[in-house]
Amino acid sequence: MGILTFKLILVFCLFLLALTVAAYSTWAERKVAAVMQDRMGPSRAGPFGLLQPIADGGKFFFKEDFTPANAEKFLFIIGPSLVMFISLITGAVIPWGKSLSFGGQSYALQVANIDVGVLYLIGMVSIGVYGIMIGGWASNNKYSLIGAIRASSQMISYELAMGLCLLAIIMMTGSLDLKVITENQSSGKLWGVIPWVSGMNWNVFYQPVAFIIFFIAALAECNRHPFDLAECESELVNGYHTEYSSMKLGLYMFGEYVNMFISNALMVVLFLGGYNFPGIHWATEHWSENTVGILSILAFLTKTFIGILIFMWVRWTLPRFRYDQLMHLGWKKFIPIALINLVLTGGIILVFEHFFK
Amino acid sequence: MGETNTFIQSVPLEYFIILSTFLFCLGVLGVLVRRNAIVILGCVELMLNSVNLLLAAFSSYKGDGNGQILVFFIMVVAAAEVAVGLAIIAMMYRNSKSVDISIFNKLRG
Amino acid sequence: MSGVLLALLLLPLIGSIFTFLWKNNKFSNDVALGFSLAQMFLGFYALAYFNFGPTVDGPLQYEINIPFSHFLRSSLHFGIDGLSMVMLILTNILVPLIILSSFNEKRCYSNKFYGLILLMQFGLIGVFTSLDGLVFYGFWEITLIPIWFICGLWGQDDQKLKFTTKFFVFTFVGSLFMLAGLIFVYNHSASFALMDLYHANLNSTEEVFVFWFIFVAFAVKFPIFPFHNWQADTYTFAPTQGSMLLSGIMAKMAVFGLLRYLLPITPHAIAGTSGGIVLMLCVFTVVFGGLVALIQNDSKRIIAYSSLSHIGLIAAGIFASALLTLNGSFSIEGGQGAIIQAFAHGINVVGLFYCADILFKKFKTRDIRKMGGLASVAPKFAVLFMIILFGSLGVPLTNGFIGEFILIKSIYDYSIILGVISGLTMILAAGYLLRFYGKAMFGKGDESVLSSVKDISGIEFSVLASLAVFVIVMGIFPQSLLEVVNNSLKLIYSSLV
Amino acid sequence: MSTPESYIPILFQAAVAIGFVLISLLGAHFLGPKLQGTEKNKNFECGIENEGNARTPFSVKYFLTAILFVLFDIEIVFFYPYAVNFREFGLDGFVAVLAFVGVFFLGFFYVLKRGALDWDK
Amino acid sequence: MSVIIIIFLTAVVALFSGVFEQGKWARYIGIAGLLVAFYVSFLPEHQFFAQYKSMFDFSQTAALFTKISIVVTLLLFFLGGFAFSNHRSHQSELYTLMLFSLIGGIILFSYQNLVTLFLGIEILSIPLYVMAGARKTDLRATEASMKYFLMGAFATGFLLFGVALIYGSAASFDLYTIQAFGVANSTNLMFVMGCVLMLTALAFKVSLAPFHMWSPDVYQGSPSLITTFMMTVVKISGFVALFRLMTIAFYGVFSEWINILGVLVIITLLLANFMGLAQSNAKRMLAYSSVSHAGYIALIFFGINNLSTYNLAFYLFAYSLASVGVMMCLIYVEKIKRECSFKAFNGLAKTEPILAVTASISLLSMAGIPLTAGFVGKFSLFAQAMDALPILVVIAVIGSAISIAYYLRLIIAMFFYEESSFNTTEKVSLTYNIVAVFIIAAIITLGVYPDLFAYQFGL
Repeated sequence: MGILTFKLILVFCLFLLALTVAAYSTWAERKVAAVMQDRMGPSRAGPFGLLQPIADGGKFFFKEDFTPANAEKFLFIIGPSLVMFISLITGAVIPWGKSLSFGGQSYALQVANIDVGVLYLIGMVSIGVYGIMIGGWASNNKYSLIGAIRASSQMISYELAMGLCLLAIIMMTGSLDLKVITENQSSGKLWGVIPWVSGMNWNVFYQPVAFIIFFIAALAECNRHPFDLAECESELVNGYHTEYSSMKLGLYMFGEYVNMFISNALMVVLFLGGYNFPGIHWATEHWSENTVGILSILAFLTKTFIGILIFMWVRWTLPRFRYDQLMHLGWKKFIPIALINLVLTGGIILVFEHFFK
Repeated sequence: MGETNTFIQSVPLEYFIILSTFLFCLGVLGVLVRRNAIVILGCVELMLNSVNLLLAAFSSYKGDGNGQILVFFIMVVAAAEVAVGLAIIAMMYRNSKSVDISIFNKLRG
Repeated sequence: MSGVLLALLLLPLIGSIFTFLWKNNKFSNDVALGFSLAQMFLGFYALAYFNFGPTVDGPLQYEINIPFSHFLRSSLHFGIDGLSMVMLILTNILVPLIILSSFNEKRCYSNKFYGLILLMQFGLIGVFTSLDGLVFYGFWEITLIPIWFICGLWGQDDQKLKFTTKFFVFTFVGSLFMLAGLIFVYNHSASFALMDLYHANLNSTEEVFVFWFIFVAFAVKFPIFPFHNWQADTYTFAPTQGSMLLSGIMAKMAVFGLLRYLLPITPHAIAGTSGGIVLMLCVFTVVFGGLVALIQNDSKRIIAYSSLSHIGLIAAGIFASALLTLNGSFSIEGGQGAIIQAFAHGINVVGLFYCADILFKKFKTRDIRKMGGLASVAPKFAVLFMIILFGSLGVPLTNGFIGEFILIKSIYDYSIILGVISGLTMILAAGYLLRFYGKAMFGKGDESVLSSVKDISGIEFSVLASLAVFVIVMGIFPQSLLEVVNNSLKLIYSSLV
Repeated sequence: MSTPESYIPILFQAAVAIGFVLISLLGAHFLGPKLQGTEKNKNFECGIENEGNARTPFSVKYFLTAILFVLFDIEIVFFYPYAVNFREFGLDGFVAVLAFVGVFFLGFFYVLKRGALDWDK
Repeated sequence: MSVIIIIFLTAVVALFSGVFEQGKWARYIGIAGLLVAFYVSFLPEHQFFAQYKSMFDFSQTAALFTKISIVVTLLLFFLGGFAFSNHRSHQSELYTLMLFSLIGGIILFSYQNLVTLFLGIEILSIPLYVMAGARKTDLRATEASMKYFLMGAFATGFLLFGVALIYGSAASFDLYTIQAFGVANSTNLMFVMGCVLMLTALAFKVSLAPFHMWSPDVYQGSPSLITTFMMTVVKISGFVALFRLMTIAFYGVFSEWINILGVLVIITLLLANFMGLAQSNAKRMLAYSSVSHAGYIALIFFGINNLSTYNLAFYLFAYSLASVGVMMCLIYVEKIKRECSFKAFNGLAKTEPILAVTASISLLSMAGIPLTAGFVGKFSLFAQAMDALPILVVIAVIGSAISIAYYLRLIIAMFFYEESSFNTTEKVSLTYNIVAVFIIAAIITLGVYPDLFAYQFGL
């Protein structure tokens, strides 16, 4: 099997995975909400309502594809397409697992192993803003425009803090390659002193502050509660997708959930050890490559799903921010804290390298 | 770096020069004929980015990293310029409710 | 002894600043007169100790040489030779008379007026005594600013601004061309010192270039025919004192510059076609000025064009002698005539302008057709006016005669035709000046005006009388002037070959 | 070290993504019903008559945020090359970056104190 | 470099004075900082900065121009209190931007590398775009700002394209490497193209015709003090940058660019002076005069000798002093009359004699009347260019001759009108009088004794 064939298969698997996760996130969201509010949640379609997402998805196709008369037709279509497109290709650089071997050849479980993976991610996340802005602008609706502006303003604001947190990680690893970042978290003594378990040298232990900021920024980037000011029903009807219906709305919704999945995956790669699991070194030595590979994929997905659950948990626990509070938090708290964190990281690393090596 | 250079050098340098010159001229033309301030700003950015492309190509061909440093600076300065430019355009819009530069004929001797 | 020259230079400057700061308008004229009289006596003192005979170290005396800018290769180099001395004396005599002549007038800001006149004197003395190209140019331009202010601020008509600005621009353009020419010479010489400029290595094409550039400045100042456009208007609309300064002294700057700079720097250009062209221009100016003066009715315009005619003759004489010398027959006659005539013209034209001013005061008009019959009511004025007029006409035994005679002779020596043509000046002058005098003094006048007119006042009398004394004394003893200047002229003309 | 070839899979992924977007949009376009009407084609405005232009000017604060983002983002971009080579630059580089951070903070506090980010004013 | 650091710190302190509602102190802070920087510019550069020599070399020449710029900026700061009186809310920003712009200028005096050149130009220009539009609600200020910005950005594009082409041929940004390349390959087409493009871009910046069309509008629309800054410090910086670039980097292809520059100079001298004659607004007239002065200054490229740098410095200093002298008068008139046509100046000499005299002497200095610094400057430029190309000097002379006509119009307006149209209760402050006297003294002293400048600045 050629490397490109494998990559092609991987692309399709990843695509299906992303769609499935996104689809079932909607189900999970309703279930979590139900549990929190002591209700049943979706239960009619299939066992535990498991077929609900499929029914929802199908329904999108049969709704009327409505376009307001004075909208910019072309941009109106581009908006949701861009959101979906971007969220689907963002995952290309994430290492989903260690490696699998077919026919004696080892394949890394990463669609594109590029050495500037972090930059790729940042770039793609930035483009995501356009989808929302274009959609809101094209609708020619006051709510949409305000929603879109709020969304983009919020997203770019939190992107700064996010970038600064990323920098702290890059400083520690010295690479922009996500694979290298992941591998870095698998071995070594924790804090340079605790050698007790392999595969647990996670960045989150070194960078708790960065992790927290990154987590919150990720919430804001996904326009998730408590930062969903772009579409807060009480003020803006449905925000930037007020005028959307049918599959275009579906693309927006799906895109968001895919984004949530990718954000969590990214968080896992950067802070939570990626596909590393406790004892990965032992497992590599004693078990076959494929076993370890599958285990690593499972480890990765588990961590990701836990992240998604936490996102949902947050959503149904916290009230929505006010817009000024949102901006205050992003600009006045996170940016300076993240910057100080960055400088401290650099300083401490230098001190350690200087005195302990 | 080395491999990338080899790869880039498989494309003749003339192609880069012609492409970026073309883009540059496009930008110049845009600045000269368009009347919308934002579009002009975009055309200026096009000029700068064509230069970036050219510099990166030269840098790769000459095996000298300095060119890319300048690219970096150009991006930074372009960003600063855009920030100022957009602010000026905002000021213009607020004062005249238009971003058409042909309204500018107030200054006469 | 160089202290004398320093005092001569600084006294007008100090006087000017002092007058400027003098708050009391009432006595500012006395203050200014005091300074100018002191300056005059200082000038006579310098003259008294001036060594007329040929000295070992050349005719330069009272030298001051302060290294001024090493960077510009220029130094504050001043000195007096015969040529400078004549000009210096002329300036120092005329300035007090000019100041005195304005005593009867009521002006606002008179302290500024007198300050500017003294500043003007400072510039003039600088021009006449500097021995360094750059310093010369500096003073040359400085004279422009006070006269511009004088004409612009205290001029006689609403149109004064237009014409004074025209004057300024004309003169400034000319000087800038001179600057370009001087720079060209400077680039080929060791420094701006006069001797270095004389010995700059220029080839003949370059000399022609330099010649025309420098000539433009002098031609505008003189003025000579195509550059005369500013003159009549400016003289007409300037205050009387301004016209006096312009025609009496400032035109002499050009005479001085011609002898001091143009001839020695560019002899080869003069020997070529340029000299001939210029000479013809000058002669044409003589005739042109005379003819135009004949048909004028404005008193000041008549004087202006007569001045154009006379000055053209001076320039023609200088060039005629230079051309003669270059052609092999050494001649300084044109130079001598030019000096005498310059001095005489200075005295006469100041007098004429003053007479025109008095006439204007009496008749409230400058149109000579509306005047008449003044001789009967103002006999003193008629006599003095007549004497000055004769001087200007060149009647024998007045100062104008000898200068004009020598000038025409030198032109005649060079070219008979040109000599004859320039000889017309005498006839033309007789025509327009006598017409002027006749219309103003005789004939039928307006009785209502004449009945209220008195003869001239004491101040007017003293000014006119002293001018008239000069007219006559110089006409009888022209030799004394030539004694002062002969050595310098010989040096200048001999340096041509 | 990645080669230009490593980017090819991204093209695959892009193709798949575009394909999905196109199929779903076209599918919905052909499957869904179509009903036209002047009232219906109007923009949504809580059921009341549409009023004015939807593209009304908005608060300058948003604008300011965008401009500030461009500036600060560029400053952050400067950190990337440094962060990657951070160990090679050692202490000297760190001092330089401290100066840079200092300038960053100066600008930041200026913006903060001038009230560019005070949304409640 | 230490000068830059001092000015930068000053700028920051000034900036934060405004943040803490103490904007009125920004001026004093700026003055204090500039004085310190002025002092430091006389000291030898600290050894530490030797490591940056390949990018930035604070040489003797650079120090000379730095001193000039600092002196001029100081004068502008003294004038600021009155000039910015309707910019109270953001005056600290204006001072700070001026200081930042000055830093860009100082970088341009001492760059060794095209990267530094580019940065210097941008640091110089970007604050200016903002300052030009300081009157935020005035459409004319917007117009000035917008035009300046678009033209500046456009020129930057050309500059960078030129840099890229030069980099492509010489494979370096270093001035001396480029020079060596140029000497060896003087017919390299790409190199020559790059040279011409950079020349064009810098001609934009120093407003040599026909690339000057932005400057009258910008000069007229900006607040007058900022206009003065553009006329002085920006022009100094632009010309020094152009001079260094052309005489060091493009020394080898001298014959290629000198003709282009000659044509630019001729067009500038004639066009700007004729346009200046046609103006009815004093500020616009001064703008055209500034353009024409760019033409005179560009004579420095002809007949270059070892005194050229010094001549350039002298002319720029003389011209800057004169500009400040005229503009301070214009600032006063504009403030009182709310306009600055020639009529607005009528009778100024009656109410504000010192100001009027300063303006007149400055104008005469610009025209090149002897005993003023402008004369000595013009003289040395003419003398230098006379060696190379006398026809240029002739054109410059004709240009000067035309220029005197419009300078005189302003002097006439100030002195020759009896009726005073000024409200006598509003006198200028003591600061203005002191600055005015300083400018008169400086112009006259430098005109009478030009060697003073040479001694003062270590030549």
